[in-house]
Amino acid sequence: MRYLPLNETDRGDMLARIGVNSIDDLFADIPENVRMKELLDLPKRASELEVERKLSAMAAKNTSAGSVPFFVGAGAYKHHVPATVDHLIQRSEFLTSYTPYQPEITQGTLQYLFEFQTQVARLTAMDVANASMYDGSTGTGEAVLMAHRVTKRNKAVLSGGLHPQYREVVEGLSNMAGDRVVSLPADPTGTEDILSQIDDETSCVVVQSPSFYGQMIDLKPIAEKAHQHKALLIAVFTEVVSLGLIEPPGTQGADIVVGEGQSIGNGLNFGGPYVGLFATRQKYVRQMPGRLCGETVDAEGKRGFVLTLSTREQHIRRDKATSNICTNSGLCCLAFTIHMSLLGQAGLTKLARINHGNAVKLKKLLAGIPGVEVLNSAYFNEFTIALPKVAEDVVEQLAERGILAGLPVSRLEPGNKDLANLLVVASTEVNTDEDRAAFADALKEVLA
Amino acid sequence: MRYLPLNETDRGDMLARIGVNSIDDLFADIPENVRMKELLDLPKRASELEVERKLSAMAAKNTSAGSVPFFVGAGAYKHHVPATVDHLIQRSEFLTSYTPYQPEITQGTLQYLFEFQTQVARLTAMDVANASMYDGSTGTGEAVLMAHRVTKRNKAVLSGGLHPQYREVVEGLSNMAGDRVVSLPADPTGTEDILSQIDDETSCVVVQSPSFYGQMIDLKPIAEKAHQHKALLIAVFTEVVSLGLIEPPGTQGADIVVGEGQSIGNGLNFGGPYVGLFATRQKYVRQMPGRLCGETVDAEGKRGFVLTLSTREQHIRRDKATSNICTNSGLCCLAFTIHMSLLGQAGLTKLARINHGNAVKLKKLLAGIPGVEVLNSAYFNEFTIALPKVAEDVVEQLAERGILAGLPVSRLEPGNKDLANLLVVASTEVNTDEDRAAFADALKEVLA
Amino acid sequence: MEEPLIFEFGSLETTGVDLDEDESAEFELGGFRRQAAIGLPGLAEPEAMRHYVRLSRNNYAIDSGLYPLGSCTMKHNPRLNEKMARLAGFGDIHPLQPVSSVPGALELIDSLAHWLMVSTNMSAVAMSPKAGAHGELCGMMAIKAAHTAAGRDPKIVLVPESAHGTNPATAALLGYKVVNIDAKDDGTVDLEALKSTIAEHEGNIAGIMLTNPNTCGLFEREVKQIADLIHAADAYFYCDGANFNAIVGKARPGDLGVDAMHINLHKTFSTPHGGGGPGSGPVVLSARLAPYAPLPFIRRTEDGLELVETNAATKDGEQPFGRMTAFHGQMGMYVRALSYMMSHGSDGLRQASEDAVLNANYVRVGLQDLMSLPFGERPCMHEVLFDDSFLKDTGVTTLDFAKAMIDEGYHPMTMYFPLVVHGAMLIEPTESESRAALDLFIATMRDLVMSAKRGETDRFSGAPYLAPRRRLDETGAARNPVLSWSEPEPAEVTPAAAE
Amino acid sequence: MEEPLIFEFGSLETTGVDLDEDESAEFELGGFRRQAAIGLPGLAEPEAMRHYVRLSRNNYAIDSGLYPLGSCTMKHNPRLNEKMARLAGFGDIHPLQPVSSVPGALELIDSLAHWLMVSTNMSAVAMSPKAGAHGELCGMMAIKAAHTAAGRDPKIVLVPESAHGTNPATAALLGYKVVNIDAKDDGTVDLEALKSTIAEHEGNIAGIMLTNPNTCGLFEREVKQIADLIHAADAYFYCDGANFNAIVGKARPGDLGVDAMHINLHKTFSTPHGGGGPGSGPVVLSARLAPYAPLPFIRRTEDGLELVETNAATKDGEQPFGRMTAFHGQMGMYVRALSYMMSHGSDGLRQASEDAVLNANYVRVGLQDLMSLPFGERPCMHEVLFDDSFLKDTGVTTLDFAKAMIDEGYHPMTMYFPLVVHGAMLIEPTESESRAALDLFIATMRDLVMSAKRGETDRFSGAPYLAPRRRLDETGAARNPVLSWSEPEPAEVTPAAAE
Repeated sequence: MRYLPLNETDRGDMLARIGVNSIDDLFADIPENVRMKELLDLPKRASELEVERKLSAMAAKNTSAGSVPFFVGAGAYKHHVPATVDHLIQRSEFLTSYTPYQPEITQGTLQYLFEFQTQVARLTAMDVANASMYDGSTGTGEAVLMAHRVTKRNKAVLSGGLHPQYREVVEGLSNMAGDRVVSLPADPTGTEDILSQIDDETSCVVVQSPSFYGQMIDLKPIAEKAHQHKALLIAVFTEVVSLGLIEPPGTQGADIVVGEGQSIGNGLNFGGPYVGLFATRQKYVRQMPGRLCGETVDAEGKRGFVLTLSTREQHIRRDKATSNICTNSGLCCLAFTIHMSLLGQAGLTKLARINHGNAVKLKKLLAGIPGVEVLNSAYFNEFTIALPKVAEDVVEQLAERGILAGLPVSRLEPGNKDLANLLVVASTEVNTDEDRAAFADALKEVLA
Repeated sequence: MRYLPLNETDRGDMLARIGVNSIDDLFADIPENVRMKELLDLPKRASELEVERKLSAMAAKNTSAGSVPFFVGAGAYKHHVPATVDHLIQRSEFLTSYTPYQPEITQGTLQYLFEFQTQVARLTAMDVANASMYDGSTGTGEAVLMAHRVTKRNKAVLSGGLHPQYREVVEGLSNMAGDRVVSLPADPTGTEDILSQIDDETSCVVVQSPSFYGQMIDLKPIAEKAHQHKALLIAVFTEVVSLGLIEPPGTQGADIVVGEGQSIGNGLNFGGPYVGLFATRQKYVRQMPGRLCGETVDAEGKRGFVLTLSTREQHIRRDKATSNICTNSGLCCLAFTIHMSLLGQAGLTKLARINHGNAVKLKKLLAGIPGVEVLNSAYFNEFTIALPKVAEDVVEQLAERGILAGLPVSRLEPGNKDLANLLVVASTEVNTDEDRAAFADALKEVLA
Repeated sequence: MEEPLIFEFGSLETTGVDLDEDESAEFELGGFRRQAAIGLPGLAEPEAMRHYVRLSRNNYAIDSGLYPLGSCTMKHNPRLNEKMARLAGFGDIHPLQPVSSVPGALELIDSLAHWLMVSTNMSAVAMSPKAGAHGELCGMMAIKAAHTAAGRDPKIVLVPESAHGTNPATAALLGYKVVNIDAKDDGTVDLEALKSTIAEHEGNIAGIMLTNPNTCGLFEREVKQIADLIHAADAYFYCDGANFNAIVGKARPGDLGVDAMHINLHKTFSTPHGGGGPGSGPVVLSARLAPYAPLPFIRRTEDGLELVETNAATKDGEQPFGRMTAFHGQMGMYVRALSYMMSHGSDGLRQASEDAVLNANYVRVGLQDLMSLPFGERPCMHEVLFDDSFLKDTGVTTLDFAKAMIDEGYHPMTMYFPLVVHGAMLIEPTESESRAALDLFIATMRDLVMSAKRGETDRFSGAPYLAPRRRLDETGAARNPVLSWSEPEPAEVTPAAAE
Repeated sequence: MEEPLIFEFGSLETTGVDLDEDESAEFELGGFRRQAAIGLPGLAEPEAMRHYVRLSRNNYAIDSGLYPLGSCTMKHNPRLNEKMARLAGFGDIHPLQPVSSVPGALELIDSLAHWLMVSTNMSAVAMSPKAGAHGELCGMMAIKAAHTAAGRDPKIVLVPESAHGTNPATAALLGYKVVNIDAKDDGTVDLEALKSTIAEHEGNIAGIMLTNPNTCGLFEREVKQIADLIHAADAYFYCDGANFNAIVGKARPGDLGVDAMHINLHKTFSTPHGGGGPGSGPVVLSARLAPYAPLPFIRRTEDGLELVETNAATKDGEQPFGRMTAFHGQMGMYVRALSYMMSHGSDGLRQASEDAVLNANYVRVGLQDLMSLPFGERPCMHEVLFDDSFLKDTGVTTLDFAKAMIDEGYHPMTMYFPLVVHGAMLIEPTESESRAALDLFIATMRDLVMSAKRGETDRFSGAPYLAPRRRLDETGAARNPVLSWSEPEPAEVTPAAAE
């Protein structure tokens, strides 16, 4: 087998050196009645050529985003990632290294984590960021738990603009942990009254902006009300590119900012692996979940980096840890950091402008189609339209015409008639005028 | 522009530091009347996204070998290359390094070249191999020039089984250099009388085995006759995988062995870059063209490698050099060396057996089609068939049916009626039973 | 040359990404446009390339040397898997594009699920957990959901002291009280102690979290009895699958009484560790827990595969406890793991486990006369645990010893874990190492031990000498955390210099 | 750790490639089956990965540092180009599959040809040469063919002493006698000397081979006059295009009277050097030479692009002199080069040349007070040439100085070339370097010069100290060449040991 360096001679010699007769002598601790004598009921080894053939055939059954006019967003976004990024993250020294517990020989990883933390803190206008969570949704769950620790309360208020699957993650965790969650109804237009839900039992308010539906939300009044009640504002985003153009949550009063970083450096990958961004105020740093990389010096006084404040973490603190997270999204952080280093603020701002500009163009085009209503006034690169038909059917018909047109809200929020005709549509720098025209033409056709 | 680190501020400051007013002051040596004031009449800079779109669209117009049943060989072969090979050759330290003129900091390149030379020498059963030529065809041209230097004669005899384009390369160079070439007529079956062409004026006989038509050639009598006349035998191959299964030229008496190494580690690439393999006897080493890597020691006595015998080369010897070659096929050597290291003789032998076995299966299938005649008795992984129709037309019709069926000999040897119906067909490990059946069925249809 | 931070040499004006902007575009941001600068420098592409290539060269990696981190399973990462994960049909599909446009994605996930279930003999698998610890959380949530469904609310989870920190952390996260269970002198669970602990907390035990093979590198011989005791107490057996790589094709957790076990695809099935992730931690479940598997899941029907994403789409007997994450989990890792499993096949997977165990025992016998085995000279599984008694009176600590390995070209083994032995050193060579590589490693380790015993303490206390950095001040880092870069204060100007 | 050769640790039984063999296959080899073993060891995939990763780490590379090799043009290699070259539609097409199945390939080659012709203002381009020297050969063969067609047979080619070694080697290969032409004190061709040489060999001159900008980093101001003199002598002007990168978008060879010029795609257009290739050397041709362009070529017609591969397919006015290579040349490099050119565009290409020249002059002024410029403080083009007079009486040679640069983290500059100045040091930073990188380089060079002048000879004579190897014995290597590995002789057994 191509991955196994030992040959039969090696194996025989090594068993002799160990002083046993057969390999099964080394497995003698496994009770005889459950020790397998036969192979698993699975295919035998396959050549690289064969594996490649089979998996390529499977992959070929899927319609890739890059092969069609593509407008699906809702938490994951099709962006163009420079070839340099993928080249660099495949460097053996990055790809096949472990978590940097031995800092003397992992300064490569540690330094990029320090760069990553700084980038995230600046993007969000917060003091400190950690070295990543699994993704935006699990990060949101962790943020709520952190708010409970900070406030010593256990009631979270979730905006109706929060991504429904993020909401489900928070609810699931809270239900299991015995915490309370108040989830507001779906709010496509950003007009819910969340302020009235905040009281002295509230540990945190969780608000997404731009919302799941694309609507920009004014966080300042919410932060103000929350702080009056000594509750925290957790600001969530799913499209990190938006931070290149819109006011960051940090300057709007957020206490914890959490979001999805996939758009920068990372592909769609059918939903994972992604990279959760997590930032907060300096004063809360010891309540943060996840890894932190800090600056220090070595025995010769040279600057170096280490994982730090690990007394918060499970491998030291065990059942008193701030989170059970261990492995996070190291390599996705690296992709993020490299792509962001290439962009810089000049590039990011421009990228964000292009994204927004493309969304504005698309909105105008779609708004001109009879029966289509755009629900959002202020938005970044996605918005919600109300269709005169069930959105899920329309999307299927568009898919048959070779256009992947967006997310029918009902896929995530089934059974709510008010939402059945809503479609969340995203537009990024990859969309061309031709893509938009094809979408509009096909939609007209389907609605006609 | 994303590849240029200087910004306008830098440029201004640097011009000031240099003490000139404008960039054009640095170009003042270019006469004013030819110095360009305007941009070239070419498109302006393009984003990575844009370039990727345009080139992908161009690429998509071509039918890739991996996407259809594929049987074209004739000097370039579709093999499966392990993913590890492409990963490793893209290591920055290999990809973006220069020719190893500074051995202290290029031992990586030098050591793999030493491994490459050893692999090639062992495959061909020769004493020494160089660090590569551009490809098999130019290597053959260089081999003939080397034979002229060794024998101090200038007449080369080329077998009719030599790849027609290799023949053209040798003829072109010889014509220009004032040397003589005797090229025998096309010889699909390996039955030409080449022995009678060898005389005391002959510097070398150039014989390909397996021949362009796939036929195995017995080199021993040719070597014997050549040596009687103090001429050299240059043995050529285009499919290096054959050396895993057949008697190597070295044990058959060849004096120079030259061939194409593309099959191992390198893709089809529409004909280039490839890697020319070149080996000879120890006694001729100082007449060899191209780079040589040799073992030595450093100032502390540690083993190391250097480019050596460079007094043969143009950068030292100038107009007395053995060749004008400078840049060769470094990275393609690396791909070859890695793939060959993975295979080892165990893997190479098996790969060769599979190639041959697939060719035998294909031959049987095609031989069973009415009107099809197989011309070769002994062959490795390709052979020639005579069709009842013009081969070029048949190939086009098969291409329309989604099968790339081989090379019509007339494409390279136009105007020869005897060859018009001949098709050279290759089969490698990538061909499946389904591929072969599809080919045979389609051919039956086309010939019906 | 020291490599600066991007903030120290990048420029706010520079960008390494060219973008085509339509300058006539309009804005509909509703007054939310960012006012202040972001403060992120950009790099031209050549600068970025060189910066990150140089950084990488300060890292140790499996691809550059033996990486004997016990419990972490640093094995070869085939590049075929990387290539497969990058096929557009896997890497460039959106988690929420129409299900009808991704049949191959469902097929891939279902295929991997099948391989996981067959190799563990379990009834279901929750695919979505994002890493091992997330899998633990998922498994324990399924257990909690099962208790709730049965109208029970037990408060205690049993965890042996040798467990990974994630085990107690996970239990605590769900509000459970963690009760320790003792080990025998041989490093495995003390069945009598377990019995009395269960008796003590009768009716209040939710489950046990046990790693098997355990973190001492030993297979729990009495695992079946443990499972029976737990089940008899109306509790569930959660198995930490971090060490599953030792027994693939040799034993199936489903045959051992396990109710839930996460599988670290980045350990057992070789998806790259990537400097700390991404991982992937699918959880296999017994028939009793299968109904509670979280959303989303794929249902096999006569008409093919159906993706179930919401409660509204569930059928009788499907009672998902909730959702672990947005979308479908770590698709990119699934592709890599399936590619790895298909490549090995049933025979190769078994062989890999055997070779891993063989290599660990080869290291054990190569070192056991000089180093100290806390549990005697019995065979180990895929990793071998030493304690620091062989360093007694040498003045060399486990940490010193580990750092000295760096100067010999090796990554240290896992240190001070598990907590059950003093100065633990846990070595896992994996099946990826050749015999020659092991011989060299053993010889180097023997040389280090002899050196320590000869009292050459400088070689250890100051180590590493040859790494990109000497030992780093971790205490200082934690006392005064500097977690992001800030513009240095302008240097104070002394009056003399100012003149 | 020292990395052994594959022959020293690989095994003849091992293979790192799994293959599915149908054991029932038959043989039709006609008695030519190989009898003896090949003697090639195999490596399991993890072994191969580690071996070549470790080897790579002994290499210097542009991606890891400034690489100031004059005349070699070590600039950034964008990875976009690597990605494009690997598209199946380019990387996985066969040179002899039906032309109808590769219209995109013809389009790509034709597009690149267009970019090359427009940027040089030349009439045709021979695409197939495989590298720069091969392009020289092609260009000189076209010149020879033109002479032959005109019934002439001149025997002499003029080459200045500053030329690359490939120039005289190429001329000699075609049977020409190489006659030197002198340079003036300012490093450029002496027009008067040229006139008298032409007069001396009247009627017998085939052409001149001139590098412009020349290898002293200077633009030949009188290039047009040189061209006129050569043309007046019924001869052709071959321009070595190795330094074309200095003037793209600033001057066009076609406007300078050039008849043929190769373009090193691996220099000017940034295809990676790859440790010594593959390169690619298309040759642009003037209208006078265009008819003799070798096979194959692409003909533009009203119906689209036609591939001409044989003499039989030529039309009137097409008189190809032959063929340089099998197939179509370096397609993989064409894709990379076109990707590079499209990325830059007409504005970016011009800017790149300007930045290359700016960077070289910035280095020049940063060092000219300490090092010695053989031709005075005039502006240079893309590279700056120093001689060793600044090292006089220091006991430090050019070689020593260069090797000391290695210890400072830099690749040495080109040394002892061109031959026209004593102890030449030719520095080409390229446009890929940032100002900060140049400042650091200049500071380091200044420090080295001061150190040499202070007489710190040990720092130089023993250098490099910090590289993977100290200075290597090249004389020994050449005296007794060991060009391939062989099994070491068994160590001699002394009688005592044998007992």
